[in-house]
Amino acid sequence: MMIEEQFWETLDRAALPARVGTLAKEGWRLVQICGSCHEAFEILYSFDKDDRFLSLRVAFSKDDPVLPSITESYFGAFSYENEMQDLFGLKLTGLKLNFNGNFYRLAKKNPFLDTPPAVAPAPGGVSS
Amino acid sequence: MPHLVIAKLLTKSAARKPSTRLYPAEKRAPPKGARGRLVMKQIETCVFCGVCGKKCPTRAIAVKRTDKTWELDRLKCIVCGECVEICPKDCLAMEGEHATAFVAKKIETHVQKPKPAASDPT
Amino acid sequence: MKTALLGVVLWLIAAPLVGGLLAGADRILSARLQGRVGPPLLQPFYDALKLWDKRGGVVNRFQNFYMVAFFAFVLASGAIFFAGGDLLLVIFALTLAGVMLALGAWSTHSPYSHVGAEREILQMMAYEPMLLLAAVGMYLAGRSFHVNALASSGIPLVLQLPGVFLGFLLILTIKLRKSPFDLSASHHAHQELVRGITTEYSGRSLALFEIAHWYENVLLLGFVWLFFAFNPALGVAAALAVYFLEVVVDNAYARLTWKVTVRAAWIAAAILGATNLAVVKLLLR
Amino acid sequence: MGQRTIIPFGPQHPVLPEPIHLDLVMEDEKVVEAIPSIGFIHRGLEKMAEKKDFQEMAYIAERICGICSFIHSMGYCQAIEALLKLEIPKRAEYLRVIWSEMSRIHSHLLWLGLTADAFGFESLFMHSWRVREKLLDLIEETSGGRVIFGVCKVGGVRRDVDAETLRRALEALAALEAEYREIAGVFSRDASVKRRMTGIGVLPKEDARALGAVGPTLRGSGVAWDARRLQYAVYGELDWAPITEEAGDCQARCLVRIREIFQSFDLIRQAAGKISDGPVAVKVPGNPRGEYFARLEQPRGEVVYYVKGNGTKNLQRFRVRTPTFANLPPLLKILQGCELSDVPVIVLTIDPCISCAER
Repeated sequence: MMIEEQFWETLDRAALPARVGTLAKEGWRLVQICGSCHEAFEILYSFDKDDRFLSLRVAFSKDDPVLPSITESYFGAFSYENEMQDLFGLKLTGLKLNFNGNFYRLAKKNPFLDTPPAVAPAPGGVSS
Repeated sequence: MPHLVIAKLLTKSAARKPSTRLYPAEKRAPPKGARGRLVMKQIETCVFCGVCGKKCPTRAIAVKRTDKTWELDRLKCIVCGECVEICPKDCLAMEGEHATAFVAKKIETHVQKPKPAASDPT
Repeated sequence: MKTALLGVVLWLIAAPLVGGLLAGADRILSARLQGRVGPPLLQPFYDALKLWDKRGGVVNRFQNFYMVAFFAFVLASGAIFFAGGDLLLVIFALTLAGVMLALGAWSTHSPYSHVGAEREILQMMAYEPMLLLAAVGMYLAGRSFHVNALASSGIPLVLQLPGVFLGFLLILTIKLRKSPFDLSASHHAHQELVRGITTEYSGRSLALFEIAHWYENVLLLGFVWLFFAFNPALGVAAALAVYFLEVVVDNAYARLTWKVTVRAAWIAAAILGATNLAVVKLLLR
Repeated sequence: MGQRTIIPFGPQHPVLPEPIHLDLVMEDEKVVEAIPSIGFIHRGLEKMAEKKDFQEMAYIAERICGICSFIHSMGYCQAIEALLKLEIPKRAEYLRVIWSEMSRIHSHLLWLGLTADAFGFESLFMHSWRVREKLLDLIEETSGGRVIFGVCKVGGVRRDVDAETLRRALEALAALEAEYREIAGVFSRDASVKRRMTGIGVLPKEDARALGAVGPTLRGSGVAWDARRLQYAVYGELDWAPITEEAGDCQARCLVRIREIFQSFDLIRQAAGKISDGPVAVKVPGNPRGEYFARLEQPRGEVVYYVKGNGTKNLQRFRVRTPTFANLPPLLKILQGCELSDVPVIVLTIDPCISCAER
């Protein structure tokens, strides 16, 4: 199997819109946006162009859950950003199409915000 | 633009036997190797090592060595067949036919009868 | 007078049986065309009986009233036809029935029903001209608006009105609620309007709709028969053949949009119907 | 004119049995705007990876979707194998390609049927599914499962296909292809089908790119991006090229899928011709550490698997970006200004799988 070479860049969230804007101008395609939240927020933006795969890493503290939107450069990112808003409780600034927390209809608000401690699966057994 | 392109297909279908079966009355034979449902083939040879239960991704199997019981929660079983592959005594088997629907949740229990003593007349 | 009464009684009793059997045959034939086994012949009756047993949920008091009115007008329309009455009266009674159905759908609050009702009205707009042209054509060729007179005249209407007949076949697809023109309510709920005009009906009122539809189908096949009335046996064969053809067409087309439907029906009326009438008018002078 | 009504579309709508809800803002029969909401069946599968053993996760990954099941498990396994720097046997790679192309045919046939149903062509729907059923039989014969294959595992595949079964499968596939050709003809030539799809829901090339469309939705707009070009598994050793159509309408997206089915038949034949003997799995060494994005082409488009391991048997983060999720923005765009009767057809041409999108 071919293991693809993947490139990474780490940057500050304030620098994000400008960097993404450059990528958009260069013709990169937005592949995905992935949010994670453990000790801190970590958001990964992936792009590809001519078989080159680049991911931007943006990390910031849980106390300040604000993130600039990239919908200015990639309008299609609104679905990812609304998803993060609903699952992680992030605040997206400058989001061009904001469903204000109504994109996902969930029983629990921001279910991905708190990570429960990892629990080992119960050993084989049937609860009686 | 062409109309009635499907006419040929319709005529053919009308002429030949239907492709569907009247299911409960008429059943097909499952192909060899199909994973339909897990069965305990022979509880007599089971040594209650419990590997099947440990290997089960959904924890559908519970093995109790002390009571000599092997239990299956069929609603948890995803018919992956890991247990059948791992069983050292070849007690478990995968049948091609699917398990039927349930009315109530239940756990299937298989108990090994105590081995008859050597002096016992048989 | 006696034959008229007999016609009405036969219509009231035999039409739903014939219509139901036709619906059953339709379902078996459709299934076979699709490579399926299909239901038993009597399935439509079982379905109607099952609906009759179900609890009906109504959203307002008028809903069932409109459905009963629809049923009554369909019955009246057919009674006039099979009593040998005036074709124009038949057509207007049938139109009124359609209006009742649309009003019933309007009385609910479901947007699906509303769009269904709108489409039902559009469909009526589409087929009404052709239906009237058919009546006028029969008058020109057979010198009467009365079914009785037309049937006993011995004039081979279909030979004099081939264009009108073809146009009538086209709008028959709309009236039978078959693809490509099953806009306001298709046989299956698999369309953008769910079940369209009957979305908010259930239980007995829905059963009533089904039975009324059987009646309606028989009445429409009666129209087809009238074209061939000079030879009654041929007429029955032609009516059955037309029904068979409609089932095949139903299985050979995608559902089209209301714009296409209205256009197709009006063009058919204008070209097939009107030309045919002009020719008849000139030749039979 | 001017009076707006809202027609709810889903999450329980007979023409689209998918749990997406669209508020269609209507002016008469014209859709002004479509407002989506999802999450009705959000299962939190991504979170589950933090508690499950990474090898057992393959079964869960497979259950993200009931239709592209195999490629989901394959994608997950590829991501883990990349973290483990695990070279899996050639035979396993070939079997994976054969099974993933089978699942592509099965998914596309399902789609053809549903689309026919969306424009009210019931007999075409039944015939598409009749052919699909025979393919499911083949899948069952080779893998043991009909829709959930359950054969992919980290380190290879769980079951080998013997030469005799493979030969019979190829024969059956050839017969199937002939039957499929008739159905494909109806989709590409019939006048009433064309009327319902040509010029409907046009997604221009620039919009498709900008809105992040993937799969047949993107290729139907003339962009030749297919994740199989990354040459994962053994796609690099097979002769094929991404299929594109230029028009960008429903018809174009349909044609892409129709041609892709033929291509999949061809790819299966090629792979079966090149497959070599050998083992089908290797032992898994240790636990995954590091992070990786695996990208694969699913029937519905490019799927992205992000895995992050910290050397324990539980993953730290598992994320799936399914093709339907990426195709939602283009869908909202092409729904604007369409007719109500075209909504089901347009929604279906992105091949929505909402349970995939929510995970």
